[in-house]
This record gives sequence, structure tokens and C-alpha cells, in this order.
Amino acid sequence: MPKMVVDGRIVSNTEISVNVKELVLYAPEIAAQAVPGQFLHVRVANSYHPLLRRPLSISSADNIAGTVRTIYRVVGQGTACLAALSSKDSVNCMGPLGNGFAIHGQRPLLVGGGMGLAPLMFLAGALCPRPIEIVMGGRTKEEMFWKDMFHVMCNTIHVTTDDGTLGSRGVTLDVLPDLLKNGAFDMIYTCGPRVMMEGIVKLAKEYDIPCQVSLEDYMACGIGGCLSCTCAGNDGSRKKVCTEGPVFWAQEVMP
Amino acid sequence: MPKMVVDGRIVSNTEISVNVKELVLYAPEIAAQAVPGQFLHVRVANSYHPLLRRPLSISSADNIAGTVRTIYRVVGQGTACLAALSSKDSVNCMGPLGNGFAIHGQRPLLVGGGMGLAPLMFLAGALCPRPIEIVMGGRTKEEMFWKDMFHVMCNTIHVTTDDGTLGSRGVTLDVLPDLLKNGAFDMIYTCGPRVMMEGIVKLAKEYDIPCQVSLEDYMACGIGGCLSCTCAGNDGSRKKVCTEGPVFWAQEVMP
Amino acid sequence: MSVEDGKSNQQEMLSVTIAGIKMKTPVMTASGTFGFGLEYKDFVDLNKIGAVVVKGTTLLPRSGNKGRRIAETPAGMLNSIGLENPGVDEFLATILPRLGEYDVPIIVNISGNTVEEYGELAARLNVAGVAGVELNISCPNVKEGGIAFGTNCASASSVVRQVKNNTNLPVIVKLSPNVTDIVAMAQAVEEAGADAISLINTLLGMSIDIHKWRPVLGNVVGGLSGPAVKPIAVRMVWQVAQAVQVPIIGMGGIVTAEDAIEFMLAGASAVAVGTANFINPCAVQSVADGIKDYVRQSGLSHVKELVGKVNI
Amino acid sequence: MSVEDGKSNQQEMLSVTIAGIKMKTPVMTASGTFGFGLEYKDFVDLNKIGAVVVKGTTLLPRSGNKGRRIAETPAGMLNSIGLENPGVDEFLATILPRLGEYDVPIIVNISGNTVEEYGELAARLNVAGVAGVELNISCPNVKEGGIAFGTNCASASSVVRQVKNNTNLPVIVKLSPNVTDIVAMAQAVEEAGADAISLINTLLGMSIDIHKWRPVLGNVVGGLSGPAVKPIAVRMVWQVAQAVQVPIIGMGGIVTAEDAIEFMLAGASAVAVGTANFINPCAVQSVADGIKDYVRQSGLSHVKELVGKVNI
Ligand SMILES: Cc1cc2nc3c(=O)[nH]c(=O)nc-3n(C[C@H](O)[C@H](O)[C@H](O)COP(=O)(O)OP(=O)(O)OC[C@H]3O[C@@H](n4cnc5c(N)ncnc54)[C@H](O)[C@@H]3O)c2cc1C
Ligand SMILES: Cc1cc2nc3c(=O)[nH]c(=O)nc-3n(C[C@H](O)[C@H](O)[C@H](O)COP(=O)(O)OP(=O)(O)OC[C@H]3O[C@@H](n4cnc5c(N)ncnc54)[C@H](O)[C@@H]3O)c2cc1C
Ligand SMILES: Cc1cc2nc3c(=O)[nH]c(=O)nc-3n(C[C@H](O)[C@H](O)[C@H](O)COP(=O)(O)O)c2cc1C
Ligand SMILES: Cc1cc2nc3c(=O)[nH]c(=O)nc-3n(C[C@H](O)[C@H](O)[C@H](O)COP(=O)(O)O)c2cc1C
Ligand code: FES
Ligand code: FES
Repeated sequence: MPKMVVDGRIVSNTEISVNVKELVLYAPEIAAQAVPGQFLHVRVANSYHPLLRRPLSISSADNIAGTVRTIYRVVGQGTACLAALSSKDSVNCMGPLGNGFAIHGQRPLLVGGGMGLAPLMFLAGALCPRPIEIVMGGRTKEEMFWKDMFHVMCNTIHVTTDDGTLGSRGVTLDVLPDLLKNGAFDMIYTCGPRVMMEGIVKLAKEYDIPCQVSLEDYMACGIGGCLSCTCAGNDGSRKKVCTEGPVFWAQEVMP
Repeated sequence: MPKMVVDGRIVSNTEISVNVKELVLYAPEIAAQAVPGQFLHVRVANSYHPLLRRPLSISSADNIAGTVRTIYRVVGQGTACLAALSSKDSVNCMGPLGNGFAIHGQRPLLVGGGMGLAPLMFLAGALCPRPIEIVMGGRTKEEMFWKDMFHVMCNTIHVTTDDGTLGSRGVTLDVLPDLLKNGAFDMIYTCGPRVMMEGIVKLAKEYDIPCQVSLEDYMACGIGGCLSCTCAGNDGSRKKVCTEGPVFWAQEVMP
Repeated sequence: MSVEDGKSNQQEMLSVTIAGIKMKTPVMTASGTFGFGLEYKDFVDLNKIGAVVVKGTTLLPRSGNKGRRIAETPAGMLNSIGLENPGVDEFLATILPRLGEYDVPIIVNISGNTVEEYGELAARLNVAGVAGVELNISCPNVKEGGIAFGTNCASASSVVRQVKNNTNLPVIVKLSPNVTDIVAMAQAVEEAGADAISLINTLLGMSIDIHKWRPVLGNVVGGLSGPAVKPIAVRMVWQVAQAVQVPIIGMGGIVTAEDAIEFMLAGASAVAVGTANFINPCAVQSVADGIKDYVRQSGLSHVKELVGKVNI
Repeated sequence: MSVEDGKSNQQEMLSVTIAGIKMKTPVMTASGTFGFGLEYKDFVDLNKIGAVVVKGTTLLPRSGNKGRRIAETPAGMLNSIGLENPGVDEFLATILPRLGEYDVPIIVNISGNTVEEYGELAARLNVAGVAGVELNISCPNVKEGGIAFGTNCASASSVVRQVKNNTNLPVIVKLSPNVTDIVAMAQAVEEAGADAISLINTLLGMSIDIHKWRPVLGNVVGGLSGPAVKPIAVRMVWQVAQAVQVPIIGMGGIVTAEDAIEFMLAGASAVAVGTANFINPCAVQSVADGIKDYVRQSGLSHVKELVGKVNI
């Protein structure tokens, strides 16, 4: 599957929560190819400052409309540049990059924390009509706009917030033991903060459920050329998050 | 007269000829102070690239509306950034900078070449209702949009174009000897390419008419702090174009 | 606590003493980018800034380099002003008295062609109203056959020694970044008696006009400054801070308070704002204000608690 | 003239031979920014570019530096990859054969801890399919007590001599810009037998996270590249071009054809695109296309008519 670089016309770039925006790009070549777990590498400004592209997960792709969607949090200079663009602009994108999730298993459990839910959304769409159970965590109610977005695709949604303003107070990890004890999951997919994923991988091992993790790292090229994103593989080799990931089997890269 | 730095709201930024735009800024503090010959030092983008400000002459100031106007040619990165702005944006400006023209003389002759006509426009307004004669030169007809702009303020307009598409074919210098022979000018004001101004100064000397020239130079600070813009004065001293100019008496700085 | 007390505490929060020079804030102006200070008085309250470091001054007046003197580069600029200045006597006679109206330390940046010239300059500037001298040792050295003082430990030392013998004022030595081993240079000048070290001067660069096939600058090469050089400057400050005891004045691409804090964490006791004065004429003040906010928000009681605190 | 002829003329216009290596265009890839070339094959026709300079290769595999490896800076970036690579044997066994499918010169960038290691690397790479070696002499040298080979004329010379004794391939020497006197370094490696000189490697820099009070990079310091460094690189190319006979490969911040032309006018016979590959994955090709347009529009018949033509 060839990677591409295209100027995607912005269909919309709307705020969906505090400091979170949803960007829809018309990029039919990418939309036609993208699979869940892959990402775009976005030139947020035609400028030397910011200089580098920004990796953003594909949250869905509409092959008929020719659009791809990303959901991003405005955290720094690059995402602020992106947030300033509007529907008359276009934005240069490389994609679809990286390896996606393996769509195995009949009883998937998805666990996402914060913006880690972005790639899981595309995944949930692809897993339909399998019965999907998802655990989503965030700091506070405002971060859980995800709930409505996953609603149609998932059978059961468990929400945790750090402050208890929505769902149960605590973190995703807190609700997991009970779920795993009672459920009959045959695949766990997870994306979120490193510590969260490490905890989940430990539990998955305990319950002997195969687990796929989606990693993040600082990236320059996005296509395996610079080695800025490599992580230690359990086989002693280095793994490039951009091309060998961002989705890995837990046993490849997690302790 | 204190210098200021303000965020000027863009009232309009319209194309008035090929690659030439007219920018009207709401900047009442500057509008109230500005005199002909002074300039703005404009931060064309809130970016490090381009890094430096761009000096642009004030082409008019409306004290009642609180606006200042500049007319600029898009020649490189900085002016291209400026050209991309629209009326919802604002632009950070230092001004009014530099020394203006001395409004002496009852029979002024103005000679401007190309974008050198920009500061002369503000001057013409200030010289009214004195009878003003102006010689304006440019490469071709399209560059002579100035004619209509000066029309109401000037008694007589002489136009020269390099290709003869408007007015007489040639350069401003060609029509000057006749004008000086017949006219009774008591002041010459000139702004334009260096060679043009040198020729005019030579003629002014010949006819013993006082002459003011407006110089251009590459500027970093615009306020006398960096010495990037200094030129050799005839008294052996260095003159800062940004603060001691841009308007000089010819005998101060010209051969 | 009254409002007055609050205010004065806030001011105390930023005050520093560098090489015996008391400053209200750790934010100075970088030589050559702020004229003699007076040029900026409409934009900055000179009574409120750390120190004014004036334009490089020489024994005799200099008219500087011919032709175009600045060029813009990505996130930076090249300059080849060539030390245009009215000479030290004119400075003392007409400029210094006008600066006397302001309550701000005046530091004079000096450049000589020979070791003796540096000494002579320092001697003449050993007067009331001058708070210190900053030796610019990156200019061509005639006696040594064109090798800059700033790239040779031995000649840098002799300049410093000569100056120290000729003045009671604090002596700040400004190092050139165009060297293999900035630490060796810093140690050499410290050893020779420098009271503080300024880091960094400009990096030697060049731009070519591809339409004219000519250098953009009249002087062919020039000094690179601005945000582009910041990572190099921060690195040098950090390296030197490990190796010397004297305070470091950090500079090179500081535009915002965040930039200044980076230098302080790396080991700078004070900072100077250069090229940023051209972008924002109020930069010296806004950098200081931003540092104050940061210090307060970080729950610190004084800016000096930042110095050298980068955790390796 | 048929369309075919026109095409071939246009291609001839750009062909250059550097140190005996025939290239279709003067635009190469900079080591470490283009993987082994294969990573870019969806974006660039490898058969049409000047040369692929592969990632820095060492005798044994290396896993590179820990922690964060890149940081963005104004118009530039810092990297501290730390020479992660699979080792020369793996390169020869599995990567080089795949590169053999393409009609493009492969230049292998090598790094050793000792003079002997450089020699050994060169010997192992003296095989068909490798067009030349590029010596990266800016990495820490264990034997010499941490001083980089690239900052000392004598050790640079001995590396070059050792490599020349161990290979028949053209030897390109890549110099570090972190030196006081780049000309002396260039002359030393030319004298020792270098067939071409690459200029410049990255400048040592540092960024600090002001919220965490920690260096941004896991390795504390890193190499600065990108548009920010271009003026320094152009200056060094120009200085070295006055002083050596061997061809220079210019690099440092080249993003556009205009940038590349600036380097060629300064004296580079070829150029390499580095950081720009991250911004525009087609950069190598678009720079070459832009040079071709420029050459044609300038009424020149060959790109080499630009080399060193800056008019001082
Ligand atoms: C494969 C992948 C997919 C991602 N998908 C999403 C997504 O769908 N939605 C979303 O909101 N965010 C996502 N991120 C994180 C996103 O890339 C960063 O938030 C973004 O790059 C921040 O840029 P900035 O300029 O605003 O922040 P700054 O902090 O100013 O960025 C400075 C530099 O650090 C890099 N950087 C900062 N944070 C991260 C990070 N968390 N991961 C990688 N690089 C970072 C930037 O790219 C830039 O080079 C993803 C990251 C990766 C690696
Ligand atoms: C006092 C003064 C008044 C001016 N008034 C006007 C005006 O009213 N209308 C107008 O169209 N132009 C005017 N100019 C010229 C205008 O400043 C330049 O055209 C503009 O700076 C070009 O910027 P750029 O980034 O588009 O071009 P670039 O060529 O990309 O600029 C590169 C650098 O060179 C500088 N530069 C380029 N050309 C000039 C120039 N001619 N003079 C000074 N600096 C230059 C830029 O400021 C910038 O720092 C004036 C210049 C001065 C000094
Ligand atoms: C236009 C200009 C003139 C300068 N003149 C001097 C000088 O006279 N003496 C000196 O020591 N440094 C001089 N410098 C260097 C600055 O003081 C400062 O060290 C350097 O620019 C790095 O800081 P910056 O990036 O904040 O500008 C000059 C810099 C610029 C841009
Ligand atoms: C991520 C990265 C990795 C690099 N790795 C190497 C390397 O292995 N060997 C080497 O000689 N240079 C290496 N370099 C330096 C580049 O080849 C080049 O000399 C430098 O980046 C300047 O060019 P640029 O500004 O176009 O990137 C690396 C640069 C970057 C940005
Ligand atoms: S981002 Fe360049 S190798 Fe992964
Ligand atoms: S532009 Fe700085 S002194 Fe004139």
C-alpha cells in the first residue's frame, strides 16, 4: 500500500470540546487506503516555524465522500496553527502511515485514555457489527465528548473520570479486573498514556487475552527514515513506531 | 513626538494594481501624529520567518477616521505575508517613524518614481492648496495607477513610462530640464530609485532650487538602535536613514 | 501586606547583582541592538530594565562597513554593521551625560585592534556613570595577523589582563561562539580575571543573492543572531556554567520570557535581549515581566532560584 | 531537436561527477535523514536522484540514544539519534542487495570509535554496489579521550589516511561545523587524501523544557539542522571552496532549489538535502527540478556553471 503526500482541502475544522477540534479533510486517495490505527503526518503551516509535521491518528475515513477525519487536542504551537485553519484552506498531509490494528477476535474490548480514543474510533467502526465493549477514561466530564461519538458503534460503554464528574471516579484500569473476570473477550485494543497501557497489558497477560497497543513517540519523518521514534522491542531489536507501529502486539514492545 | 507601537486593525487591504495593494489601518494614535515622509514599521506576520519588520511609507493619515494608509508592492516574502491579511486581522505597527518633509515653498515640484510616489501622496495632500506640479515615472501604464490618486491634489501631472504606454516615453529625468527652465519652482521633493534622485539633485543644483530627497535602506530596528541603515553624510558623519531621514536635504547626503 | 509591599517584593524578586553591578531585573540589552538606550525610550522605561549595554565602542570613531548591512535568514538575521560608532571620547562627552538622567546601569561594550587599545579604552571609561565594561573579543585583531582575540585562549587572556589592570570597573568578557571549545575560552578569561562572561556573540554566516550571484551583505560575511541560534547559545551557556564560577550573561535568540528562563535554567545569572528588540521594541520589558510571572507562578521567591537548575 | 533529445539534454544539464561518482543530478540525500533510501520510495523515484547517502553505519549494531531524540527549534531541529543502525554486516547482507535494484549511487556514511574501526569499515564496504564512503568524523572518539575526530586536524588526517589505505572507493569526508577553523580542517583532510568534502554536519545545541526543568532531549545535547543553520553552512562552504581543490558537497538547511543554488554559487559541486526530507518527502526531487528550471532560465547549459560563481 503506497504512502502518499497530498494537499487535503479542509471540509471542516470545528471545535467539539474545550481545546479539542475535529478536522475533516478531503483527501480521497488517503481515504481509500486508510485502515484503523494509521495516522496522517500533517504540515500544519507552510512555514519554518513550526518546521516539522505533526502526526495525527485517522479517526475515520469515508471512502465515498473521499474524506478523512482526525480529532486533535490543541496543546502547543503546531496544533494551534492547525486550529487556526478554516474550510477555505488546505493542508499538506502524508498518509496513510503506519501499521493498523489487526481486526481479529469476535469479542473485542477497547480501552482508551484521553486522545488515545482517536484511533479507537476508526477501529470501532471497522469492528462493527461485532459486539464492542469499550472503557474510556479522561480527567473530567468535558473530556468525555467521546461517549456520544462511540455510542452507535459500541454495545457497552464504561466511562471513568479522574474527578468523578462522569462515569465512575478513577481510571480505566480500576474497572478492568471486573470486566475481564466476567467477560469473554478475545482481544484487547488499547491506546492512551503509557502507564495506562502498561497496566492493561499486565492484566491482559494475566487473563491471557491477546492485546494490541498503539504507541506514540516524537516523529520527524513518519516513514522510517530518521529513527527518531524507535522504541526497544522485546526481541532486542529497535522498532520504529512510525512504520512498524504505531500499533504493536503487546508482547512485541511492552514489559 | 513619541513613537508608538500599536496593533492596528485592518480596515481594508485591497489590490489596486498588479501586485500593488493599499492597506488601510485603524491606528488613531499614529494617524494623529503622522506627517508626510514618515513611515510605519510593520510586523507582517506573528512569526520568526519573516523575522524582521518591514518599513512602509505612510501615504495618508486621516485624523478623524483614525486611519493610516500605505500603498505597497508585493516583492518578496514579507509583503506577500502582508498581502494575505484581510479586514478581520490586525497588524502590529511601529510609527510614526522618521523625519518628514519640510513643508516650505510656494511652488513645489514633486518627482516620484515607482513606489517612491507613496510618501509623495501624503506630501501632496499637505501641500494643498498650493499649486503642485508632479512628475511621475514608472515602467509601464499599469504602474501609473498613481495618476488618478494624485489627480485631485495636483495642478499639473507629467507622466513618463519606460515603454511609452502612458505619458511620454522615457524617464522622469527626461522631462525635468524643460520644466525647470520654464517653471518657477522654489522646492523640489523627490523619492524613487537612487539613480533618478541623483539626476534630479544634479539638476536642482544647476537651477539652484532647494531639494529634499527621501531615501530607502535596509532596516532592522527603524528607530536608530541598530545602525543597519546608515548612509554617508556629506559632512563626513554617518546619517541614520530611519531617524535622521528618510527625508534629507539633498546637500546632506547626495553627491 | 500592603499593595506597596507587594509591589516592592515583586521587584525584589527579580533584582540581581552581576559582577557587582546591581540590576533591577536580570534582563539586559545586548550590545548593538539597543543603540545607546536613548533610542528606545519611547518604548521602554529605561529606569526599569536590568542594564543597558551600549553599542560596541572603539578608541577612534568608525564608520562601519560599506554596502548592505543586514540580511534576513530563517528565524534569524545576519548583520555586518562593522562597529560603526562615534568613538569613546564622543561617547563620554555627549552620550554618557544624557544616560546619567536614568537610573540604570550603563555597561560599555568595547572593541580594540590591539591589547593596548582595550586597555586604553577601559582606562578612559573608568569614570562615574559607567557601571562596567564588556569586552567584545570577536573582532579582527590586527596585531595577531587577523586571528580574532575571541578564538584564541592566550590572546583572550592577555586582553582581559590588560583591561583589569586599567580599570576598577567590573569586566565582563563576551565570547565568540565560533570556536571548537567554548569551555576552554571561558576558563581562560575567568583565570585572567573576568568578573562575568557574556555568551554568545553572533555566529559567522553568509547569504548569497542567487539572482545577482553576489553576497547579500556588502561585507560578504556577517554575524548570525536571532531565534535560529538559540539552541547553540543555550548549549554553550550550559557547558560553560559547569566549568566556571563567575556569573554568565546568556543571550542568543531570546524573544520571550520562556527563552530567557531556558538560559537561566542552563546556568545564566542574567540574560540579554538582542535581535528581539527589532521585532518588539518593548521586548526587554516584556521578557522581564514574563519572568516575574513565571517565578511567581512557580512558587519561587526569587529569580535566582532558577539559575543552573536544569536537571540532567 | 526531437522531444527525446530535449529530455536527454535536460538531464545532461544536471549530471555531475563527484570524486569519480557519476550522478544524474547534483542533489544527494544527507545521511540520517533518508534512511537507507528504500523508506522514501513511495515519494521519490530513487532512479532519478543524485545519490543516496545512507544512515551512519558502524562496525557493530547500535541501538542509539535513550529518551526523546528530537526537538523542534525555530526554523530548525535538534536530533540525538545516536547512530542507531544495524551494523555494517547486516547492511551488506540484507540492505545493500535491495538497493541494488535501483540505478543510483549508494554512498555509505561511516562512524568509528577508533582510527582502526574506520579502516575496518571501509575495508568491508569495498564491494560492488557501494559507490563511495562518507566519513562522519563528528562522533565521540573513545581512544582520544572524548575529543571528536572532527575537531582536530591531526586525528582527522589519520582517519582519512587509514580509510584511503583500506578502500579503492572514493572517500568523502564530512566535517563538523563546531570548530574554530573549518578551513584548516578541510585542508588537513584534503592533504590526507579526501576525494571530496561534505559540509556541514550538525551544530551542537540544547533545548530545555522550562516546565520540567529538564533537557528536552534524553541525551541532553543534540545536533542542530534545518533552515536555521543555512547561513553558517553557506559561509563554511564558501570559505573552504577558496582553500581546497577537491569538490565540496554542500548541505545544511536546504529546502528549496534556491537554497541549493546558494550553496553551489558558494562553491559546492553538489548538495545534499537533509531535514527538508521530513518537511517534504519529495524534497530531493523538487530541489533538483528547481535547479534545472533555474539553469535553463538563466541561459546556462550546465549546472556546473554555477559552482563557485559568487562574485565577491
Ligand atoms: C502516531 C500518533 C498519533 C497521534 N494521534 C493524535 C490524535 O489523534 N489526536 C491528538 O490530539 N494527538 C495525537 N497525537 C499527538 C500529537 O501528535 C501531538 O499532540 C502534537 O504533535 C502536538 O503538537 P504541538 O505543536 O501542538 O505541541 P508541541 O508540544 O509544541 O510540539 C512540539 C514537538 O513535539 C511533538 N509532540 C508533542 N506532543 C507529542 C505527542 N504526544 N506525540 C508525538 N509528538 C508530540 C510535536 O509533533 C512537535 O514536534 C498523536 C501522536 C502520534 C505519534
Ligand atoms: C522608509 C521606507 C519606506 C518605504 N515605503 C514603501 C512603500 O510605501 N511602498 C512600498 O511598496 N515599499 C516601500 N518600501 C520598501 C519596502 O520596505 C520593501 O519593499 C519591503 O521591505 C520588501 O519586503 P519583502 O519581504 O516583500 O521583500 P524581500 O526582498 O523578501 O525582503 C528581504 C529583506 O530586505 C528588506 N527590503 C527589501 N527591499 C527593501 C527596500 N526596497 N527597502 C528597504 N528594505 C528592503 C526587507 O525589509 C527584508 O528585511 C520602503 C522602504 C523604506 C526603507
Ligand atoms: C545589529 C547587531 C549589532 C551588534 N553589535 C554588537 C556589538 O557592537 N558588540 C557586541 O559585542 N555584540 C554585538 N552584537 C551581538 C549581540 O549583542 C548579541 O550577542 C547577538 O546578537 C546574539 O543575541 P540575539 O540573538 O538576541 O541578537 C550585535 C548584534 C546585532 C544583531
Ligand atoms: C535525524 C538526523 C540524523 C542524522 N544522522 C546523521 C548520520 O548518521 N551521519 C551523518 O554524517 N550525519 C547525520 N546527520 C546530519 C545530516 O546528514 C546533515 O549533515 C545535517 O542535518 C545538515 O543538513 P540539513 O540541515 O539539511 O539537515 C543527521 C541529521 C539529522 C537531522
Ligand atoms: S519518525 Fe522517522 S523513523 Fe519514525
Ligand atoms: S534601522 Fe536601526 S538604526 Fe536605522
